[in-house]
Amino acid sequence: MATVIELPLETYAGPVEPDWCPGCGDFGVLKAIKMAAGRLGVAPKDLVIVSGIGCSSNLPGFIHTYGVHSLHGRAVAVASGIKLGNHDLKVVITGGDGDGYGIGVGHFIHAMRRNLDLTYVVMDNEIYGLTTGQASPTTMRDIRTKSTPRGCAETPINPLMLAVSSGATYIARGFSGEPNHMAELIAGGIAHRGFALIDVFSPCVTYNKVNTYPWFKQRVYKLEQDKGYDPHNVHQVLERAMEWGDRIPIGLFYKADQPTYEDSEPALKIGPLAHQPLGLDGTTFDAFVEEFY
Amino acid sequence: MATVIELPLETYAGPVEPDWCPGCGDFGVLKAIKMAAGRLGVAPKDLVIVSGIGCSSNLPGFIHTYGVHSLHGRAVAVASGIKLGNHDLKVVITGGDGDGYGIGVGHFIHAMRRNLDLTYVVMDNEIYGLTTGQASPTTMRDIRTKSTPRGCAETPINPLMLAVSSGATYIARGFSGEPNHMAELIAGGIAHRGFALIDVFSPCVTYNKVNTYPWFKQRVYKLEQDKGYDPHNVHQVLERAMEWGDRIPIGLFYKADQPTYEDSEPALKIGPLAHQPLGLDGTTFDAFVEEFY
Amino acid sequence: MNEITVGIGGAAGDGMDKTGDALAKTCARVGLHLFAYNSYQSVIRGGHIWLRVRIGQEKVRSHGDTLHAVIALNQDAVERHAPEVSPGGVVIFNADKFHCDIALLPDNVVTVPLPVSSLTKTFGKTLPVMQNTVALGALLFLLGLDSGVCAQVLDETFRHKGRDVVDLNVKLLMAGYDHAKANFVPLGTEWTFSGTRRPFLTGNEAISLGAVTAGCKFYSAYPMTPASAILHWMVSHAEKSGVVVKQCEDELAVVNMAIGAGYAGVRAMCGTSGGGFALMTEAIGMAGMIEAPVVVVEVQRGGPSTGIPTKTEQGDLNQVFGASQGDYPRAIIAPVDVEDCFRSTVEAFNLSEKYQMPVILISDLLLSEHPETIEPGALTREVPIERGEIVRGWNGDGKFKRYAFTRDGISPRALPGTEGTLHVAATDDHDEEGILISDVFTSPPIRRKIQEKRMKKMTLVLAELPPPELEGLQDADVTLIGWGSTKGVIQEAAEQLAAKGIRVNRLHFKYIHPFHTKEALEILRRCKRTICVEVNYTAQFARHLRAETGYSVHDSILKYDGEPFEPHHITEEALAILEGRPRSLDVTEAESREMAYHYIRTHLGESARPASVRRVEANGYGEPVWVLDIVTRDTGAKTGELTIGVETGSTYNWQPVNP
Amino acid sequence: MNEITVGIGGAAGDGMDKTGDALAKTCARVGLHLFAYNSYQSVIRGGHIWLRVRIGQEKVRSHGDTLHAVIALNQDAVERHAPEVSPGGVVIFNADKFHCDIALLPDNVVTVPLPVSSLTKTFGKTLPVMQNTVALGALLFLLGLDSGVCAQVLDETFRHKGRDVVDLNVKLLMAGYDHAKANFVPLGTEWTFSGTRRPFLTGNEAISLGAVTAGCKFYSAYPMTPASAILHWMVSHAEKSGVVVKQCEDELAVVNMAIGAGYAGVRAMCGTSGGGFALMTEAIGMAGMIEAPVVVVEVQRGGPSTGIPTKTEQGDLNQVFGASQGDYPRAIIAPVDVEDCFRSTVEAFNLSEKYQMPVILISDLLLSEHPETIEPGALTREVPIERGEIVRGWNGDGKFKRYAFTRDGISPRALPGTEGTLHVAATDDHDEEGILISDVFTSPPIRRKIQEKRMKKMTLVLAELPPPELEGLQDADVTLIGWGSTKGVIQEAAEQLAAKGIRVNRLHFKYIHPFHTKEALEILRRCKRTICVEVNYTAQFARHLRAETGYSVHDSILKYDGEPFEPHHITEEALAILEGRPRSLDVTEAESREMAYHYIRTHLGESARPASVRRVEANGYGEPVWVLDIVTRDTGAKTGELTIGVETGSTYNWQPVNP
Ligand SMILES: Cc1ncc(C[n+]2csc(CCOP(=O)(O)OP(=O)(O)O)c2C)c(N)n1
Ligand SMILES: Cc1ncc(C[n+]2csc(CCOP(=O)(O)OP(=O)(O)O)c2C)c(N)n1
Ligand code: SF4
Ligand code: SF4
Ligand SMILES: [Mg+2]
Ligand SMILES: [Mg+2]
Repeated sequence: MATVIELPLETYAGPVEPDWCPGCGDFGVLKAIKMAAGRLGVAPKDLVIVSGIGCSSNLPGFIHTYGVHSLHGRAVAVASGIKLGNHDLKVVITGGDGDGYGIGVGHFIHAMRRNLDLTYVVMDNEIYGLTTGQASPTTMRDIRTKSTPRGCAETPINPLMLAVSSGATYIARGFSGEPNHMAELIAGGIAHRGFALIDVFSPCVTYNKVNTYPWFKQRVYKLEQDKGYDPHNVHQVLERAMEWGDRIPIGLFYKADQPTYEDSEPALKIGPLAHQPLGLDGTTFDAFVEEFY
Repeated sequence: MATVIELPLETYAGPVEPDWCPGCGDFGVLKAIKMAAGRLGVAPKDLVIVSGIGCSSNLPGFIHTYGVHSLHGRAVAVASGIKLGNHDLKVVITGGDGDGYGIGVGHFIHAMRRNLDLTYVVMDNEIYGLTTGQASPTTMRDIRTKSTPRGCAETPINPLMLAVSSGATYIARGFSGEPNHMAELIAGGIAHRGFALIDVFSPCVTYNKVNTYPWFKQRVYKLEQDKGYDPHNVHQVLERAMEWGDRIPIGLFYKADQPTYEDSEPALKIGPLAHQPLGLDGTTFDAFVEEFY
Repeated sequence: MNEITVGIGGAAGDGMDKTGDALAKTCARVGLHLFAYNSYQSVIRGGHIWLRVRIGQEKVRSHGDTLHAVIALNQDAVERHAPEVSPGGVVIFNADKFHCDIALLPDNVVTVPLPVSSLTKTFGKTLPVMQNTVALGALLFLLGLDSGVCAQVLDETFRHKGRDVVDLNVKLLMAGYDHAKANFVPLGTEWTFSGTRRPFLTGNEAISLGAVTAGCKFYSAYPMTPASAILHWMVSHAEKSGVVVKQCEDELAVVNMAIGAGYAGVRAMCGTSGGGFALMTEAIGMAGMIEAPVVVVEVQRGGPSTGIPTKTEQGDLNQVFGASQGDYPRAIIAPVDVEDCFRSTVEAFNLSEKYQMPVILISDLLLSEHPETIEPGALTREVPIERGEIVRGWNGDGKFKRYAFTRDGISPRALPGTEGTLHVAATDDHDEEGILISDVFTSPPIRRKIQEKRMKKMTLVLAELPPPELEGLQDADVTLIGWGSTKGVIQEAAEQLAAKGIRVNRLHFKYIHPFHTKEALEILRRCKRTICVEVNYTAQFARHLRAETGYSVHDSILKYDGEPFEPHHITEEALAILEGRPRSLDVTEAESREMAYHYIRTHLGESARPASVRRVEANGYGEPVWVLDIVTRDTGAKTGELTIGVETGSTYNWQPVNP
Repeated sequence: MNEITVGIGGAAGDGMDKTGDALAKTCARVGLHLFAYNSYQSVIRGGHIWLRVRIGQEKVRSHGDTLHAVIALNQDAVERHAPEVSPGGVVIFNADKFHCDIALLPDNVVTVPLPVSSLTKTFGKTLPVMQNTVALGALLFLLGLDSGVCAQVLDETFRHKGRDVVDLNVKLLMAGYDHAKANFVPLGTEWTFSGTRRPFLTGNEAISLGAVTAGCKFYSAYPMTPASAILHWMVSHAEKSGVVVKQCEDELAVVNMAIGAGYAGVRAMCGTSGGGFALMTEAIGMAGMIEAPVVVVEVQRGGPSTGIPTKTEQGDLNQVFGASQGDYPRAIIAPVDVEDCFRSTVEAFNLSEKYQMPVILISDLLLSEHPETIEPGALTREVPIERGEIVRGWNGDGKFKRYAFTRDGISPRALPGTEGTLHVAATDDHDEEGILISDVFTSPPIRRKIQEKRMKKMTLVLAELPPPELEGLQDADVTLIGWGSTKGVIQEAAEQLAAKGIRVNRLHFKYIHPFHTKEALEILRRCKRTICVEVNYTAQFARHLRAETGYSVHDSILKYDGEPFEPHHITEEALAILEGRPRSLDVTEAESREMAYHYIRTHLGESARPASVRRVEANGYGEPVWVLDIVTRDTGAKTGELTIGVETGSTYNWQPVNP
């Protein structure tokens, strides 16, 4: 690998100020992504940030890279197409818990099975922010929201367990209150070959009055501080992924080396699809036509 | 509970012969469902079987009960509506691995979170049967199918782990080669209050030349035979759910008592929605209108 | 003057909704009519919100053309809206925080700067949003409205927060009221307070109330502007009305669950906007095929795609008409105003059950989110409930045929749980008993007959829907045509045109499918000149009308910038059309200011604003080019010049004064 | 006779495809033309499959009207198709297993019972499917075709299974050939073998080849009949053509991935049928909004909903036109025959990239799945590849504006990875740079201008598409109108009508959107009487035509039973229309037989069949009622009577002989 030339944060300064509420956890994520890209020295032109729809999904507009602000729940699919179209690009997906674990959970699970080289940062605020405060798939039981005035009656999604079950090869959790730590995790995910999930506790200061900064601050601890923790051991990973309540782990949960989907594609061996000449050579074309005789 | 009056298999004899290929695993599932309903004494009129689209999803047409043969991937959602509409009915969902774990995986996961009182029997043949043999989400790595001529490059879905992760309260696996055992599992699922998943190895004799009857016969063993196995212990459950290869467990993996979604709904306390009179009483209506003044 | 429009401008989070609400309730209780429209953005805090409340002695059907009073809650609102106030009007703001450059004021418009902190200094700790209440008090005086009624409204609004909060708010209100009384003259409104209390509600609220009144017991949804308010209403009234309200994982689940509930015998509804509806179409076809009743509400917003999510449009007609593959029975109804939302929802349930098919209610952001007063009697519990025949058992005389071929195409419906009527409802095509004709036992003649059976139902549906009617003069020179939510604004435009001596009438469509081709054509043939007014780019309804009747309207008036029509837009365009003046797509001076605001906020920040605008020579192809002086907000010093329209439309060049 | 139609009937799993293929290749290699159509069911084994292969000296454009020879591979096929053979024809079957009741045979039709086991007893172990090859041999002789060419085809087909299999098959072929030669007279075909080898392929294959020839590098799909064959072709040719073929988890992923790849600069396509397309619509609107190229193939099948999945229809026009909310630029192209599938796919890629928008190819089961011979030169590698301008870097002179307002609406496209052209492609509406105008910085004038910019592209698109043309007489009395796949069959019907002295011409539409309103109207105004022919219930294209032009066709000929038109259907209905005979929806005698088959198979099992049919008095509302004798298959003994049509259509009563 070539030596990395780190890039300063301003490299990625976006065209407009974020439209998030003051104090929104997403500011921390934006910063951490910039830090991660900078540390890895990824040029803005080589980075595509793909999002869905939601407060969190507005992120591509606030950073100086390529971006697709796609449809609610479809970011992972769009990003997969981009990656397969040009695998020289670094493709980072950003979005919310509703976007990724609610409407988009099918793409999420199937993308992990594929182990495409994508980095997925989910700004998990346990609420639907942009639509003004309904329950999300990570909303905890009994929490009252605009759509659950009697308390949420569903078990929250456990994204980390889903990720382990479905074949993601890099699984981490960050917290907006720890942007430096998060930046490390995101950088690790981008550098990792394969599907990387970074679930981030990114508090919604406007609509989630339960899972606030203090709530998380009191509870989170870093896996890295536990010397016995082995992110290659699935059993340990599952154990920690189930931990919730007074103590909630953040950090790198799991990492595995597996071939990526791109590795399996013969068409990608000679370079990105987007750079290949169009059309068929005469021999191939003639051979194809001959099959019809 | 009232004493159960068992019903004979013929109670459920369908109007037409199944259209499955001779030897298809789905015959065993059809029989097991009839046996399970019969053992529980569920009257045909009180049973609704909801399916998606696929060979396996043709099942409701071959049994004498109510049925909805819905859309590819949507059976779980349709069934959820039926159950909420009339929770006096027993609602069983049947379908294929493509239907349930592919296009339908989002509904699958979210329905489990809800713990609605539904029984979901997935005829898992590791292939798309009706569309003539493409890879399914449970197709094993490297298997060649019509759509993966160089071998499947994706990690198969682990439905049992997804179920544990997502809050299903009854999780089992059957095998078409063991219809009696399967019938027990299905009966257990129907009797269980909450979401029950019964994943069934149901070989496709036409398109899946790998995961055949003999292939499974050689590998499956019954969890029930392992005295040390505790279906209430999540760690053990996950351990077994990950077991795949020379030995593959079938049987009851997990069972938990949790309130159902129906329990949480005040509107259902007085009986099924479908039986309630329409409209509002005068006091309620007037109070609602008064809010607009 | 017995009609007034008040504008309240600020940012999201400034608490404008409460202020607007208090004003509106005050008016509605004393017997005035109201129509409010809130222009907002897809942002939780910040942005620019612009609420207009039109108050009238008589019924008002749009937010109107004229702005009489502005309450500006931030500096942006002062600058952007002061220039829009009509002579005799006022601009009210908190003088402690904001100022109004005199140059912005049109002739005969005065400012009402409120010294909020000095007025409230004896009240103890106050919050920034309390400036709103002071301003509201001042406004009440200026409009000649009763502060006592408003105090009562505030009491009800804040009661749950305790006596102290109520008292504080009433004091704030009176401080503003008294200050205005002491220092300003009223605007000269002449009200006769009939005292008739009227309900004041949005289209979404009317749909929700209509649903539960009609016996809706199941509502599923996934949040989506501008349909979310139905979800919120339903869930907050669920327990009392015995409705199961389910927020689902996505719109696919939403519609499939509702269909499941409908099949089980429950009146079920679901709601969404265009993007969510796109995900529902496959299942709507399923409902048509298995003949299950379901009501789907599609509240349109600005498209395409995510588009302008908090803005209005009537751009989803093509989508709703084209929903799902193949031909299947269904109805599409576009309610025409808030009151009609209530009625149409009841009707939708009846049609969906009688004809065992999906019914789509197509509304839009304007209709669904704007509140207006309606007549007290319009909301009634006594609505017709027609379910069609439901077989409650089967005597075994022959096999039960769920999809029996009947003369009218309506087959006997039976619900799961019923003895003797067992069957499978299949999306694969099937015979009368429900047995598939798609697999082993394929049968072209049965397929032909069952497709005819299903579609036959449409004849009856059409026969029971009221045909369109020409409103106004029977021999007018011009007919304004519209559909759905624009009925009121078109009516007001027609009145304006009539006042200008134009002989105009109106033809408005509510039933989109099935369509009264014969009746519509009879009317259209008698029309001399038709202009179709709609809120989209391609004139989707004019196309639909042509598709259904072969009749081509002479002209269209289209709007697709996200904001709803004001009557004058229609009036002016209609006059231009009648006078043969071509529609220009050039950027106007006012538009260039708005574009400049966008450029400033995205590139220059909050501290600048556009000042004077001048037109320079046109660009290469005859379009105007505008040059705007950009000045600092505080000193008014010029910071540069912005050129707009260099290339067609908005291309801007920015030339700072001292580069 | 220089035109023959052969029918091969059996069940799924009977190996008919191989037999049909060998016959077809044989003909195509000696210079004959072919058109084959396979009628099958949604079942993996069993059901009733009915393959027709029409062979002609000249180009044949449908599977024709007349059946000359049947190869029956099971008893069902004998019974169902023997009655359909025209005088002079033959019914070939394995006499060891099946028999043909003489009463079923029309005059002058003979049976060719093959003593398969005695013919093949010296060949060692044979399999049941080998009866097919024997029958094929017999057929070749009867049709005057060369067994040597066919032997060569079998050689190529079975080579991968080893020499022994090839030899066995050739022996089987010759056994049948020689047996027929010894015992039967040929049908009297008069061929001139031009020797021109012609490719023989389906619409799906032509689309696939067209795609890779045009430079398609990404194809995503989710299996769905009748589009799956594109997936299968693409994936099996992926490595050689350097295409990434991705089977996804659902159609939502399919289309979103394709759009992602298109955005990244790859020519990307995806394909599905109606139900899958319903799931794709939201994203198609996204492609319109972010201006990303993508080609979507929609292969229609019988709807609504899951419908009749293996049957054809042109019923998804409404859905395709109405895809997604709001107004956005796009094109819809309906290829008219197999050759055109190749051409249209290339065109679709060019349009999608030049105009940066989604292009939808709308095909149907008939077109996509039927194979026909086309001229050798029609498939060429030299196709135009027009990508439109792609910015390969930016000099920094001003900010790069991805969505710049330009005169023609086409903005500079830049691909991710390019230096200096960074931007966000957003589905929220945006300004020229891509900055949102939906949240903080809302701007009605920018919204207006950018919507106009996007839609402007449509003018150019239309200008480059060839307008529709009137084919045939310029002053005909009748014009047959159609769209998409029906071009060939309409042409043949027109020839039949002309032969009957009707002065007829044709107007066929391939470009559905944008539409050549002016040119179409010019033609239509000159037409005296128009009849629109289409394969759906509600005449969707006639409605589309009226929507686009205001022109209402005089009559429609519609078919919606799942089977494609045969020329005589059109000819007969057109004659009826011209003679003023009303279309009857009554069940015909032939239909009553088909309905009886369905009843027998679902309720009585395999051992019965319908025998004589008689018409009894009509039911209450003037429709015929048919009574069919049902007999046992082996003895012919009557087992009961089935009454069809008691209530409107198919209601049946079953009266067993000995109850
Ligand atoms: C198909 C569709 N359905 C619904 C919506 C409305 N919608 C926009 S954002 C959103 C949820 C946002 O929640 P999340 O993804 O958690 O993001 P957050 O705002 O909390 O960051 C929804 C439901 C949409 N845009 N598209
Ligand atoms: C929206 C949609 N996409 C695709 C299809 C086509 N389709 C029918 S069945 C099927 C897959 C069946 O596989 P599975 O669910 O595993 O059932 P099996 O046939 O193997 O029992 C597909 C893709 C469809 N009916 N609808
Ligand atoms: S609403 Fe919540 S998630 Fe959205 S910007 Fe505000 S704080 Fe952040
Ligand atoms: S194709 Fe496979 S799954 Fe389908 S019926 Fe045949 S054996 Fe069963
Ligand atoms: Mg969220
Ligand atoms: Mg399967």
